[in-house]
Amino acid sequence: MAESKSFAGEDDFEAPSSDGAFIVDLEGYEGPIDVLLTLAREKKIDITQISILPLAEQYLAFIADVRRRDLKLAADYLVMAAWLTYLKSRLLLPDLGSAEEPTGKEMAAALAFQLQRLEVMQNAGQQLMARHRLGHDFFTRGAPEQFSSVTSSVYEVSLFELLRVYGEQRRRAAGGVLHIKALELYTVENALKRLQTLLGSTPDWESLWQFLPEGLEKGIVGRSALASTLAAGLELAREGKLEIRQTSLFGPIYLRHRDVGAAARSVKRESDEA
Amino acid sequence: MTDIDRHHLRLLEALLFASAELLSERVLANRLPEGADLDGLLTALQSDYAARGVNLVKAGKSWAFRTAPELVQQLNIEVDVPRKLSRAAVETLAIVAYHQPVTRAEIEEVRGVSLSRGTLDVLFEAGWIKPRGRRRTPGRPMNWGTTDAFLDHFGIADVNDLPGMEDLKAAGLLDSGVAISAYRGTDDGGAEPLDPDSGDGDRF
Amino acid sequence: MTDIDRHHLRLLEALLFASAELLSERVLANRLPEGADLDGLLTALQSDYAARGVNLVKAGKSWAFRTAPELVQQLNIEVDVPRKLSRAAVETLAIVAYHQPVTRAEIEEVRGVSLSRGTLDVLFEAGWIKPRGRRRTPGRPMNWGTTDAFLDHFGIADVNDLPGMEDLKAAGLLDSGVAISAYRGTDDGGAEPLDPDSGDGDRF
Repeated sequence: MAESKSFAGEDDFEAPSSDGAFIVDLEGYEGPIDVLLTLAREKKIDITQISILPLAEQYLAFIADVRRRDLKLAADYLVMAAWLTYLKSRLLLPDLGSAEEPTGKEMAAALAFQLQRLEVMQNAGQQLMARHRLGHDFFTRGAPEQFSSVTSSVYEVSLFELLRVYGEQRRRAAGGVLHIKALELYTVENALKRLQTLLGSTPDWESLWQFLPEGLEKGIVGRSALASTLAAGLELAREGKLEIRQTSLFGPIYLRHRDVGAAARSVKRESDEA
Repeated sequence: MTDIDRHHLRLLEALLFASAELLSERVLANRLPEGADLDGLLTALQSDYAARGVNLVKAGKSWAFRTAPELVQQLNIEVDVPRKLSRAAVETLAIVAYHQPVTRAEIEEVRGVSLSRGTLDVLFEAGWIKPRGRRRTPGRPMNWGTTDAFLDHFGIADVNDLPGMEDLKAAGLLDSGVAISAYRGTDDGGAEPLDPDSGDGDRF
Repeated sequence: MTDIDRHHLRLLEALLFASAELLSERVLANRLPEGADLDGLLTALQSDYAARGVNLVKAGKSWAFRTAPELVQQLNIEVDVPRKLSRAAVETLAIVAYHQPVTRAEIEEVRGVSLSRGTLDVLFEAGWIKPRGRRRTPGRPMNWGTTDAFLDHFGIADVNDLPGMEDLKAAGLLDSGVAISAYRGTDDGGAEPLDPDSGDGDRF
């Protein structure tokens, strides 16, 4: 089993060009720490010492370059850029001695630790892949003889297989359900229809609650109905079909019909289209 | 025996070990470095293994390692190729593992199809599931659960260590567009009875 | 060595020699007659084969006979062309191996980036990693660890024998250490237009 599932090492890790020009291609990177690590290697910046500042600048320049080329940048990279900008400011400003804020030194040390840790793991991964491998450099018995009950079962199933089959089964089972569940949420379209129908018969101020569908369960579905109805109300108010009133912050919201004729026409048009 | 001979002997030994079939003397001669004394090597190797648990045996002009005949009986060697479990059986096993104690009807409900005769039997005979008493509901149906042999086979310490839905998803084993279920956190309360993760509150 | 021991040794040898798969010490103990000194037998057998073309190798708590790696060039055995593992998967495998038991979130912290779907599952499918129970921390996240098959594949006897393990431990590089995530909370995000805390705050 093991030999048919073996993998080659990835010995051709994408490396930046050796002439110093940094090729902007995020495809080759495994996230911002990896970019920093590559930059550090490229510029021979010692990550164990606190020469983090030039590295931070390199990274910020790199990010600026990517953004200038209008390439899509994952949020991770921007988060790191923000963090490094902050680090830069902590490194450049004198230590204010505030217990609240970390010193630049502490931050740089944390970054150095993380860079070193990733570097070590990247190396370890490559070392692993470079080892003698089963099925490639050494081999199992070619003609195994089977013992009864050497393994606890005569059936061959792996945990992976068990879980994969279960996952597939659940997905199959969930396939339709997910769709139906999504519809449980009360949509703005529904709310619009309902509001337009109900408004005709309510010329006076009525609480928003009065317009919610009946028999709603509590929780997210109920909240979605409330939100959708409010959104529908705002939409209709924008169209001049109703008025909305709220007298105090977080106070109850009231709706009132504005133009009976217009609303009726709207309902009619709606039903004509349907 | 010279160092060269010893090296040749190791090569011969490795070749015979790794081969799926009997190897003919012609093939062996081709595989060994030129100048190797095949006859002498085979004789030496055969005598090395004569008293061991494995012997080098000759069949016509071909050679192979075989378990020593007198041990075969004690070791209960079978030529059986391990069987594959049917997909229905694997699915059923997974459902029993995740939903236990679970009745036959519930398994059918989860799978959406009726369980063919013998599916539970196969799992029972394999020693992976066992009856776990009867449900106190009309008809008093039998509950099924997994055994210690099940845990052994799959190398799991405890049934609760089976990955939850979120873990399966994270591992790419269960993909699904998360819809409303992802937002249920605050208002569920009505967990479905068959929810494998009901109980451990680590889902959301 | 007594005659009984010698007999046990032959049985053990036959068992291991006959199997292409790893055999766990538990299975071996079950198969040997009661009172057999498994540890002693395994050590004896391993040294018997140390200089041969076939070696007895240990992988965690399991054992198997494998051809000696240094012979590969002359064996002319057809080798599998290994599937190429993605760079993310190689890094993840190393992190699981050196940091185990490790959670998905911890892997992501070391790599500084979220793990894409399928990275863990390709390693799980290869039989190299497996769930190792849940962490007793809030959320009870799933732990991952390497398998004996992983050790076997890479010819490593024990997790502690992973190359450089001692040094990395001593250097504190396998601890969680103080990562930059520790200094995220104070970030007021004034420097960049983008709110650094948008999205998951625990990325780093």
